[in-house]
Amino acid sequence: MAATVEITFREALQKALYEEMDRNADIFMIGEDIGRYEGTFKVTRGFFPKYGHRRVIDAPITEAGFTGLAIGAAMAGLRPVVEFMTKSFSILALDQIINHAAKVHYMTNGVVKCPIVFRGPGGAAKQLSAQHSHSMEGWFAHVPGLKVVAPATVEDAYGMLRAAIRDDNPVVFTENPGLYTVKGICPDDNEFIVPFGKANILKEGRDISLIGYSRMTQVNLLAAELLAKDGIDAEVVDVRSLLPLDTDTIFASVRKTHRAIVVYEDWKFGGFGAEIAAKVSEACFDDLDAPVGRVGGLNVPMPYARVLELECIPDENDVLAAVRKLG
Amino acid sequence: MAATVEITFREALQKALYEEMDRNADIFMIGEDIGRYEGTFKVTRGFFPKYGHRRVIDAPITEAGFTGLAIGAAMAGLRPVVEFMTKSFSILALDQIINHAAKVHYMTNGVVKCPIVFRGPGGAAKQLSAQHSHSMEGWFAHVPGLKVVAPATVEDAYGMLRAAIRDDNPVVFTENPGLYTVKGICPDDNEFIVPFGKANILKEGRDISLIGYSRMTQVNLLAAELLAKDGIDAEVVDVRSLLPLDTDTIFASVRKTHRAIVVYEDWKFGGFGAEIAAKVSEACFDDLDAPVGRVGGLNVPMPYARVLELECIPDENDVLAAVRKLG
Amino acid sequence: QYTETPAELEQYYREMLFIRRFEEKCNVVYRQGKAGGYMHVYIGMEALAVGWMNSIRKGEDYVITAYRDHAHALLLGTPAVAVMAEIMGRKAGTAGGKGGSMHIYDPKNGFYGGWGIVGGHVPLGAGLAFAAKYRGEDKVCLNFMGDGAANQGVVYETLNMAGLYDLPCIFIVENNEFAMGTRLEYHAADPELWKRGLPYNMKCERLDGMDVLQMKKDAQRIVNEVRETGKPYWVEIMTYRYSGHGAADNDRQLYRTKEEEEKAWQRDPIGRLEQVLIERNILNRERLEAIDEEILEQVEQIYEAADASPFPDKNEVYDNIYSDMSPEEGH
Amino acid sequence: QYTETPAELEQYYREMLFIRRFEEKCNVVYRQGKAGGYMHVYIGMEALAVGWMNSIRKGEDYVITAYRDHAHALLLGTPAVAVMAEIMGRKAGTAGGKGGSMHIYDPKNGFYGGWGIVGGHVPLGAGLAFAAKYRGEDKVCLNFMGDGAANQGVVYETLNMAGLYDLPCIFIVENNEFAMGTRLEYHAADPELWKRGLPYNMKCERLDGMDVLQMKKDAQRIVNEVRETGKPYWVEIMTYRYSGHGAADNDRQLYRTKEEEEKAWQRDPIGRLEQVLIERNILNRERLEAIDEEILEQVEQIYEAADASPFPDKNEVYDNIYSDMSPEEGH
Ligand SMILES: Cc1ncc(C[n+]2csc(CCOP(=O)(O)OP(=O)(O)O)c2C)c(N)n1
Ligand SMILES: Cc1ncc(C[n+]2csc(CCOP(=O)(O)OP(=O)(O)O)c2C)c(N)n1
Ligand SMILES: [Mg+2]
Ligand SMILES: [Mg+2]
Repeated sequence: MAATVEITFREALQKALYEEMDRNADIFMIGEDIGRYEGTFKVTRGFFPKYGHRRVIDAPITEAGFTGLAIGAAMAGLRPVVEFMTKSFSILALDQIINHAAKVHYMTNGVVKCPIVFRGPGGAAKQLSAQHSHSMEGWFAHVPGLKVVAPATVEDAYGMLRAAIRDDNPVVFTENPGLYTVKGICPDDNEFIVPFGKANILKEGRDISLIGYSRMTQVNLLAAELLAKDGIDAEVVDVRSLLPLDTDTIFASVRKTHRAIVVYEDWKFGGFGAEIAAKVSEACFDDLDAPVGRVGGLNVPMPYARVLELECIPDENDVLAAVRKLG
Repeated sequence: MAATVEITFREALQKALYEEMDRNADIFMIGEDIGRYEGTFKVTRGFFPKYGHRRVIDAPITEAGFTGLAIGAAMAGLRPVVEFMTKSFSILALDQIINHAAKVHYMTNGVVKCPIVFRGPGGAAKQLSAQHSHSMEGWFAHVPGLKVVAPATVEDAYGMLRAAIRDDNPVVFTENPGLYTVKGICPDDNEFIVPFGKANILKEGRDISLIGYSRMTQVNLLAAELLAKDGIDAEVVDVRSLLPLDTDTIFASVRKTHRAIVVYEDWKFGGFGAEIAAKVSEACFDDLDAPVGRVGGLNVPMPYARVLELECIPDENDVLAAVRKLG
Repeated sequence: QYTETPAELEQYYREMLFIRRFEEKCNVVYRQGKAGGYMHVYIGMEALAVGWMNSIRKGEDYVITAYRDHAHALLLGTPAVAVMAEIMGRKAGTAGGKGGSMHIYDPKNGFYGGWGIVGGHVPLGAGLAFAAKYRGEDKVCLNFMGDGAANQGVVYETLNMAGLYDLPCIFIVENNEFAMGTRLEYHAADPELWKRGLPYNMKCERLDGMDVLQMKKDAQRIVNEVRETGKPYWVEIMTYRYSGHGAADNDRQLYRTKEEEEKAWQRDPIGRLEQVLIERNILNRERLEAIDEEILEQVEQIYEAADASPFPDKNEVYDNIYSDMSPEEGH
Repeated sequence: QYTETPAELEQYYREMLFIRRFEEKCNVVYRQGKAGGYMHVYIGMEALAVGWMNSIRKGEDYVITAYRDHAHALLLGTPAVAVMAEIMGRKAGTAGGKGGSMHIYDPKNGFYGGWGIVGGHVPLGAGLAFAAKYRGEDKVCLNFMGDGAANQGVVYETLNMAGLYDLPCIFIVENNEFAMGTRLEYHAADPELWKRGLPYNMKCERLDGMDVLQMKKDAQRIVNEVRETGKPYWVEIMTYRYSGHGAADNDRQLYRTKEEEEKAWQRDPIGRLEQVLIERNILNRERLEAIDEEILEQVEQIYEAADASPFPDKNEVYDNIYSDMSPEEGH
């Protein structure tokens, strides 16, 4: 039984990054303001002093350019960890990520590997308005050649970031800004890995499956507590890994509870929750006592005013409302 | 009863473009090789000689740049029609389309309008490989502020392109390259419009609803013919407009047939078909005699070899197989 | 022997000081939690915007910039209460509270924002200039960007088109020596950004943005030339950002020293103009202080008015996504 | 008194002629329907690739280009049968038929493709150079792009980083005067593309790409310097594309005249070298014709071998999307 530490989600990311950079000299970080400025969300605090500008690289504001540079370096065998100041800015680098990183292994029929991690805060922070609040993971999960993960807990942040860095394929790693300060127990084990493609039952329950990922899993845990008060025993399924997706665990949960709600922060219409809902509806057709519900973000460009912003982001009450709607 | 002409899908687009450019001097076209070279798919043949370089603009290979320029012109009240040589290249302009065109109306609380059309071939042509074969409509349909349409017939190409050009909002207009040479009857009426947000029943049927858009609707029509031979009476629902989406027509069809299959060319996993399937599964829960099936493109970067490429693109046999699977 | 009238000098002074006091108030408002998200002030850079906005036909010519946009809007005539209200997320704001500090817009005064994606608005500005040319109008577009933004590739795609199509667009790099926490030397291969327009068949210059009188002269000269020729122009303007990158940036020591900041303060454009006003016997210290009092009072009233205005109603969240429809509603 | 040995001259001749004949065969194969999609030949530009590939350490240095990539691969030592097989979509192709003409790769010979998004590979090339520097190796990267590609913004993002980080990367613009159907003058604000690297702290030159001997001299000089200094270099090379943009382009008359093409043929790099070979009494007409016969025969055999190789099996469609897993299968 390995030792553990109680740290924040942010510290778990830093712990994994430090341990991996110490372990493998081929790993370097690149991103905007990650070095001298320590990163806007301070995930890279302390790395520049320790590893210097050779391995912790302040990039000009050129998302496509520095992403492409990192991909080229990965093709040559290095292991870059790219930080997007926010995942919203990865939109400017999508051609590099989708047409180059995700496809080079296939286009070379397996000759060239592209071991690279694209990390950074994804989703709404607080009043950052329409251009800075995107959830990108659904788009990325649509692209063959990428792996896409979105941890919700400190332990997974630690174990999945390590898995991402050691993966020989491009991995999009999503950190919801609302999770950085979440505290939790983390194994103190520099070989601890949470493999991709395994969903995690964070709370067992009999009556309904609340299926989500990233911060929405925390929302689901909250909702489950509230539901318990009404005597509803909800099971919380943390998807964690969108691509590959662990349908076995998700289906098994629904076959047990006969009810499911998929919760995601992204715009509801055409979001990744639709894929999960469609799959569950199809695979669990005979097991469902009610239609699969979905709770997603409003289909609205994120507004600035807090009162409007809060309208857009799903919370535990929206989950409760959806549960009641199922009857 | 207005006169009609029998023309190809491509000619229908040209007809709408000519008539609208003649009608409104604020309309101009911009894109790569659309002028002197007449466009790679020749949709803009004849326009440069007629309207000159003022209204038919050959753009440098700078998708983000010329898209942004067109958006700025639209903000100033002009009505640009942007051609992407293939929609795959719109990936380089996504920041402009999503963060600027789609959001400016909301970010200005309605003060600034952005009347612009983004058109061009979307989906696989023939052996263009992994970087040139994207179906982008699912991604665009996820973005509030955009309208997204994908006609399947000559008449709709004509009526929906006109509707797109006259719309005061950004519209993504998808032309599957496989449709350009399809012939059909087209109203000869320069006020003919097919409004967005209305799905179209192209063939009535009692036994199952085949729901698709763009070229896959043609595939569904073929599949319906083959199914008829087996005594299965399929209804073909042409979605046409992804955003706004006409759920009334789709649900009504499924409530009648009690069976549904959603067909789309895009990568199956996380594609727009998932949204339709999730909606139908939820709204028609009590009406469905079988789970909603989905037929999509393989989750594979498009390979070059024809034998492999054909594997990836759904055809009528894949639809038949899915129908049989439903039982 | 001076080219400016006393009235002009006093106007520039009032404009710069008003922006300064207005934004100092913004910082207070932010610290009080009455504004949120990202808010970026122009403190130290006032002479730049004042020089340029006084060189165009306000309300006719096009102006566009990034998120550091309060000064541009205020100088173009956007009601200050509406700007403050937007920063505070109120219904009375320029965008009804939907945009916030980074997204101020006022098209009828020629101001097209107010954009958050670094570099992303630059092609839009070229498009505004394109529209002017398309319509045969003799408008120009002032297309402002930062030194960090000048690294975004779309800027060079835009310069090539501006040179290729002859667009009456003035690209203005507000070089305040920093891109957030990254110093110019660490983000630009060659810090002489004025050179970057040279390969695209346009005139290029580097100018001083800390002397409002010189700035105004240069700006007027360039605006007149571009209006005349209809050709683009690339300008790098040397200035300095006294504050942190944004109101949320409390880490200035990570990228510069107190000494550097103090030295920069000696170039303060407002102090510099005060010297001129006194030397030319146009305004003495008492008058200057009286004007400051007056402006501070004015800013207080603006704040009060903005603060008195209501927040948007929840149900407005769906308004104006489209001009003619609403999206699918609900969670 | 000549700097090249007769053997070298014959080698350059054979290399250029081989590429020419190989690609003429590609065109035939395409017309026969045995190749599909987009295929772009290098006919007219051979001297350029021959000059550069003979100036690097093959197999050690990095080379990357766009879709017009046959010549680069062949010169680096990629088996010609594998290249032809890839063009024909066969299992024996460099990518097992998954890439096609536009996506030839051969990393063990230093060739990193073979890319279809215009301009998209340019930052990758900088990344290859970055890896060399990171590891302390003295490799250089030849980063080829077209004149049209030189308008993509990501190129300037890359130049800035190359200048900022001191990357041993040579950016080579193959200026063949056309971007598909758009003439240089219609896509570049200033046709002197050699200037475009100037603002990024690197040396820039314009060179002649139709004289293989001069090309080789210039290439060797620049490669040596970059290997020495570890700094980037921007080079524009004047050449001409005799064929249509791609095998599917049958509309040359839309963008240029027969006369222009005939005039350009007078600069044919192969004909030019033939003159030299004859003048220097190295090879006479008979020998030249014999060599051509030999190469034509060789190309036929390459084609036969490629054509004899099987197509991929359907079930290979899922292979090598990931190094360690398969995607969800089926329609
Ligand atoms: C595409 C993009 N990347 C990164 C950011 C985050 N960001 C906002 S402002 C800024 C610095 C910009 O510096 P500069 O262009 O010099 O303008 P200044 O803030 O100095 O006025 C950065 C990196 C962003 N908003 N957009
Ligand atoms: C991003 C992108 N836009 C457009 C295209 C279509 N396209 C392919 S080649 C080409 C012309 C490129 O010309 P140039 O860079 O001069 O290279 P050349 O073909 O002359 O070698 C275009 C427009 C593309 N493949 N990628
Ligand atoms: Mg700056
Ligand atoms: Mg070219």
